[in-house]
Amino acid sequence: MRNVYLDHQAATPLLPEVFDAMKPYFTEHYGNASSLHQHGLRVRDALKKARQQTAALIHAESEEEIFFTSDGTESSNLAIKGVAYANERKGKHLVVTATEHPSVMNSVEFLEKQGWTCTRIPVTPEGLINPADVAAAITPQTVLVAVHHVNHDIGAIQPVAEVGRLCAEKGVPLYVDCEASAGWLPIDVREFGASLVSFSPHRFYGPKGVGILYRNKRARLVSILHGGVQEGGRRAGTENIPAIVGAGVAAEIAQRELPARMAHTAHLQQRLWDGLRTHIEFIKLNGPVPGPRRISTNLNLSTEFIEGEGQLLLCDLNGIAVASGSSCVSKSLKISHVLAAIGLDHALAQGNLILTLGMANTEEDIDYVIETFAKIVAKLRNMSPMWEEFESGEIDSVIAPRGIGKSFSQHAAEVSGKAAH
Amino acid sequence: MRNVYLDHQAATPLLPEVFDAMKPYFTEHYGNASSLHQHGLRVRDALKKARQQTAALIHAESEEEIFFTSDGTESSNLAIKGVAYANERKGKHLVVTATEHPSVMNSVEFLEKQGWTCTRIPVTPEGLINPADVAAAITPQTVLVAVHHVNHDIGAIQPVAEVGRLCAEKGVPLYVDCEASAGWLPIDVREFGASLVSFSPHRFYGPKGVGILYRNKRARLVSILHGGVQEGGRRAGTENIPAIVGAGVAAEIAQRELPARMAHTAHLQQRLWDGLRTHIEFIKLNGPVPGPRRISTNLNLSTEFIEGEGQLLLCDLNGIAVASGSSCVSKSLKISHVLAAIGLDHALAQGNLILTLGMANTEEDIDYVIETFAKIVAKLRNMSPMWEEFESGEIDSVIAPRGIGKSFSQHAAEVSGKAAH
Amino acid sequence: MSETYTLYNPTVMDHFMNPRNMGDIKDADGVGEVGAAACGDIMKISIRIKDGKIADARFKTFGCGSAIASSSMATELIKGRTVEEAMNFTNQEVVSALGGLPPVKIHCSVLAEEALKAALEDYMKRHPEAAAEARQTEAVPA
Amino acid sequence: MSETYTLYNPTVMDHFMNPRNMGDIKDADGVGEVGAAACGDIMKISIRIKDGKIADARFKTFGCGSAIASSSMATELIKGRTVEEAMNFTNQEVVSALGGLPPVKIHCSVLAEEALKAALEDYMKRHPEAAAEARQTEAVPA
Ligand SMILES: Cc1ncc(COP(=O)(O)O)c(C=O)c1O
Ligand SMILES: Cc1ncc(COP(=O)(O)O)c(C=O)c1O
Repeated sequence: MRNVYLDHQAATPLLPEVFDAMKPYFTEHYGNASSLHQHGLRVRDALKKARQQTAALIHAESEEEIFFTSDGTESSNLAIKGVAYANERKGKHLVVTATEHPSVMNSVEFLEKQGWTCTRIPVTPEGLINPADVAAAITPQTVLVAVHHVNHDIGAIQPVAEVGRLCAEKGVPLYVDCEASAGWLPIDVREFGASLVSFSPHRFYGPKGVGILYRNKRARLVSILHGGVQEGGRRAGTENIPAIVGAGVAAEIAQRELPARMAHTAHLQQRLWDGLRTHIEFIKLNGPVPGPRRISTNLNLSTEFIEGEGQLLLCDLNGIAVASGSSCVSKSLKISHVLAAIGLDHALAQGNLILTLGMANTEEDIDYVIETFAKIVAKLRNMSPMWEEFESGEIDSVIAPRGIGKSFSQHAAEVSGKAAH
Repeated sequence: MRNVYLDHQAATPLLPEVFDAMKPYFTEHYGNASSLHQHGLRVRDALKKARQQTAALIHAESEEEIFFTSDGTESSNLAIKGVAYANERKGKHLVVTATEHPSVMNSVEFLEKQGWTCTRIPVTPEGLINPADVAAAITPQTVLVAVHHVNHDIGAIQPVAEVGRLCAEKGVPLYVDCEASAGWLPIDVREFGASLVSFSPHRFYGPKGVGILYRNKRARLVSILHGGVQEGGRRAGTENIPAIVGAGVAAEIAQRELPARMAHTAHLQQRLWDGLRTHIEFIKLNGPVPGPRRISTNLNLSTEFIEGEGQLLLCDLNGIAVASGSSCVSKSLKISHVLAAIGLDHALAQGNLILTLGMANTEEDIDYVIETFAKIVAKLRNMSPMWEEFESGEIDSVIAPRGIGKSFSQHAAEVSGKAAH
Repeated sequence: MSETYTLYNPTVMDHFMNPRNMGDIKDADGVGEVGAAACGDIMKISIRIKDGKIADARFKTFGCGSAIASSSMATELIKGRTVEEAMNFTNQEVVSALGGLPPVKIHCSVLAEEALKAALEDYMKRHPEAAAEARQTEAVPA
Repeated sequence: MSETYTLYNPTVMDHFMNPRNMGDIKDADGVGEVGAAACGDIMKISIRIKDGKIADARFKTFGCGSAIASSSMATELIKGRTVEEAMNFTNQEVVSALGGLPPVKIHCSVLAEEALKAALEDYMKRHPEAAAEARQTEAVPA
C-alpha cells in the first residue's frame, strides 16, 4: 500500500541534517546554558547561533529579539498574556481575529476572566479579515492586536502588513502568529510591522519541544513562567538545547529552500484540488482558492452528505494520513471554531477534511489520493442516510442546490430535536 | 588534563539507552499525538508508555496522574498557579518553604501581585523546616502547601512525609518539588502524602525539554498554558514526543539503578568532603552533614577569604566543572536566596561552591579534585586582601574564630560604606 | 507498516470497515431516523417484523467510525428478538458487544439505541395491536 | 577538549590567570581598600610614588575573575603616570584595555578605579604638599 502523509500541519519529520546537528547536544555537549564552565559556555555559544539563525528566517533586526519557549502554544500564551500583564496600567483591551488558534483564543478567554475585554474581528466566508475592522476596534485602552499570518485550518493568508500599518498609526503592538506559515512562506517582521511574531520548527522539519517568540525591543513583555533568569528573564527554565540547536538549523534550511517548497507544494495543491473536484461531486474548498491568498500547503475540504472522521479513518486504512475539523474528531464534540467563524453550514463542517502537503509528496501520491478518496466518498455516501435522502429529493445540497427538498440542517434539527450549532 | 564533571545538579548527559529509545521519534515516528491516523496513534501509544514509566518511578497509582510539561520550571508554575487559580473561591493563601527553588518563589510572588498571600516557612541553619511551623501557618484560606523534597543548593532533605500527614489532617494539598531528588532518592507520592509532585528527567540522565507534574486525582488543578486539549486539558501544546519517550526510559533506568546510584555517590561524597576538610583550612559544609538528611550527590561549600566565581573559573581551567551560589555568578548580583535563608554570613556566601556528583565520577576524580582545589584555594588566598588581614589579625574567621580582630562583614561594610546584605 | 495502530479496538474497526446490515429494507415495518444534537450524527434504522420478532434490521449512518460500528452492531444484536425484548434494548449492550468505546463516543451507542427505538415506535404506530401487546408484556415486570 | 570556551575574553582571562602586580608594597606611599556594596567584592591597591610619578602599584583582590583582571589591568595601566594624571584615571580605561567586560561586570572596573583613587588620597593625606600641587595642576584645565 502506498503511504501518503498529508498532515504536515500536525507534524513534519525531522530533517536528517537537523538531527545530525542536534545529536552532539544530547550525550556529549549536555551542559546547562546557565553554567559558567566549559560545558555551559559551549552550549551558550550554540544558543546564540540558533538565535541568529531563527532571527534571520523572519528578518529580525537582532538575535536578541528571539526568545525560545517550549512550543507554539507557549509562545502564543506569552505574547498575549506577557503583553497584557506588562501593560495592565495602560489598558485592558485586546483585539483579535475570530479565527486565531485556540492557544490565542483561550489565552484571551483566560484574561477576560481576570478583567480584560476583547474584541473579536469577524472574517469573510473565505476566512479573511478586513483591516479596517481592526482599526475601528482599537480603543485608547487597547494594548495588543493579534492577527495570525496564515490560518491553521483553512490556509487563508491574512493582510497582516496592512494591519501592521494601521496598528503603527495607532501605536498599538501587533502580534502575528506565524505557526502555520513559517518555513513555507516568507516572513518579514518589519514588513509586517509586527511587534511580536511566533512560530515553531516542528512545522517545518525541525524538532518538537521548542517554540520561538520574536519581540521587538520596544514592545513591553513580562514573563509568564516564573523562575530563573534564562532568556533575558522572559522565560525561566532550563533551555532545551538540542531542540533549540535543531530549530536554528531547520530555520536556516527553510530559508534556503523556501522558493522550492512553495513551488513544489503549490503545484501539488493545484493538481490535488483539480483532481478532487473533477472526480467527486458535491465537494467544496473552504478558504480562499489556491493563489496569493492561500498557503500552498493547505486544502480544506467539505464533502457533502458524509462525515469527516469516517473519511479520515478510511483514508488512514488506505495509507493516507489527513486531519479533520469535524466535531466527531474533537474531544469537545464541537466543529472547528474556524469553520464556525466562516459561517460554514454545519453539514459541511461535519464533512470536513484537512489535507496539508509537504516536500515528500509526489504527483503519484496525489493521483493515488484522488483515486482513493473518490472511492471512500462513494463508500460512505452509500452508507449515508443523507445521500439517500438527497437522491430521493427529500433534502437539498448546500454546495450545489437543486431547489428541491429541505436543507440538511433543517432535517438534522428535526431528527435530533435541536438545531445543530 | 583530567576532566571531572561535578555539576550534575545543572545537567546530566543523556544515557545512550535513552537516546536510542528517542531516536525513532525524530525522523520516523514523527506524528502528532493529536492526530487520529497511524502516525498519531503510534506516538499516542508511546506517550502512554512513558506515562506509566514515570508514574512508576514515584509510585503513583495511575499513569493518568502524570502530566507532561516542558521542564521543572513549568511544572512548578503549573503546580502553584494551577492549584491557586482552581481554588480561588476557597481561599487565596499559600504556605511555602523559604528555600524553594526560584520557579516556586517567583510563581508565588506573581500570585501575591494578584491578591494572594503567602507564608514563608523559615529553615534552620542546616536548611531544614520544622513541620509544626507548616501546620501552624495553615489557615482556612490556605489552598496549597509547597515543601520541596531536596534543596537544589544545599542538598537538605526535608521531612516531607511528616508535612504530608499534617496537610492531610488539615485537608490542604501538598506540593513537593522533587527536581533535585528524582532519580537519586526513592520517591513515593503516597508515603509523602503529596497531592502534587514535580521532577525532570534532565537531572537523571534523561532529556531536556520535558518536565513531569504528578497530580493526585482529588486535587483541583487548572491549566496555565491555554490552547488545545492535550494532557487532559491541563497542558495545551504539541507534545514533545521524543523527549517524553526519553523521560519514560530514563525513569525506568533510574528506578532500577537507584540503590547503585545512592551507594556510589554517597561513597564519593564522603571521600570528597573528608579530603577537602583535611587539606583545606577554614572550609565549611553548608546544609546537613552527609547522611540521612543530605542527598548523596551534593556538597555545598564555603571557603573563607576567597570568592566563589574565581574558584569556579580556576576549577574549570583545571577541568573541573562546578557551580557557585556567590553573588558574582548571579546576574542579579545577589547571593543564592537559600544561603541567605540559612543565615549564612555574607563572606561565606561569597566563597560558595556547589559540587554535585554523578555516576561517571571516580575515586581518582575525587582525589584529583581535592588536590587541585587545595592549590586553587592557596592561589586565591594569596591574592586576597582578606586572607592577609586575617593573617595579620585584623579580621577574624567566621568558620573558626580566634577571637582576634573584627568580623569580615564589619570590615566589608566599612570599606564599602554599606552593609553587605 | 509492520504494526497497524487503530483508533478503536479491533471489533469496532471491523464493524466500521465491514458493516453488517448496511442498507434499507424495502417496505420496512418500521423506520426510525434520529440525530445527535451534540455532534450532528444521523442514524436511520429500518426493521422488518415477523411473528412478533425482528426478522431483519438495516441501518444507514451519517457519522463517525464508532457511530457506524454502533449501528452495525445494534442491528446485528437485535435480529431475532421479540418486539418486547427489543424495547428493553439499551446502548450498554452495544458497548459491551463492541468491547468498549472511548468515553467521548458512548453517545454513538445511545444514538443506535434511539434509532432502534424510533423504528420500533414507528412499527407500533403502524400496528396498534402489536403496541398494545408490547405494553402489556412490559407492564408485567414493572 | 579541542576548543576552550571562556567566560571572559582572552585578555581578561589572561589577567585573571596571570595577574600582574599582585601583592603588597612594603612601606607603600599610599594604600586604598574599597568594597563593592552590590556584590561584596573587596579590592586593595598600594602605590609607591617617586618624583611625583607612580613608580609601583600592587593589588590584592577578593572578588570574581573580572575583579581580579580589573585590578591587574588598573595597576598595569597606572604605573609611570604622574599623580595628577592618575587622579583623572577612569574605569573606562580598564574596560577598554581589557577589551570589554560583560555589562553586569562593569562595576568591577569601577571598583579598581575607586581602589586606586583611595590609594592616591591616602598618599596625599600623608603628603599634603603633593596634594596641594596636584590640586593646583588639576585646577588649570578646569
Ligand atoms: C496557528 C497556530 N498557532 C499556534 C499553535 C500552537 O502550537 P504548538 O502545537 O506548537 O503548541 C498551532 C498549532 O497547531 C497553530 O497552528
Ligand atoms: C528544586 C528545583 N525545582 C525546579 C527547578 C526548575 O527546573 P528546570 O530547570 O527544569 O526548569 C530546578 C532547577 O534547577 C530545581 O533545582
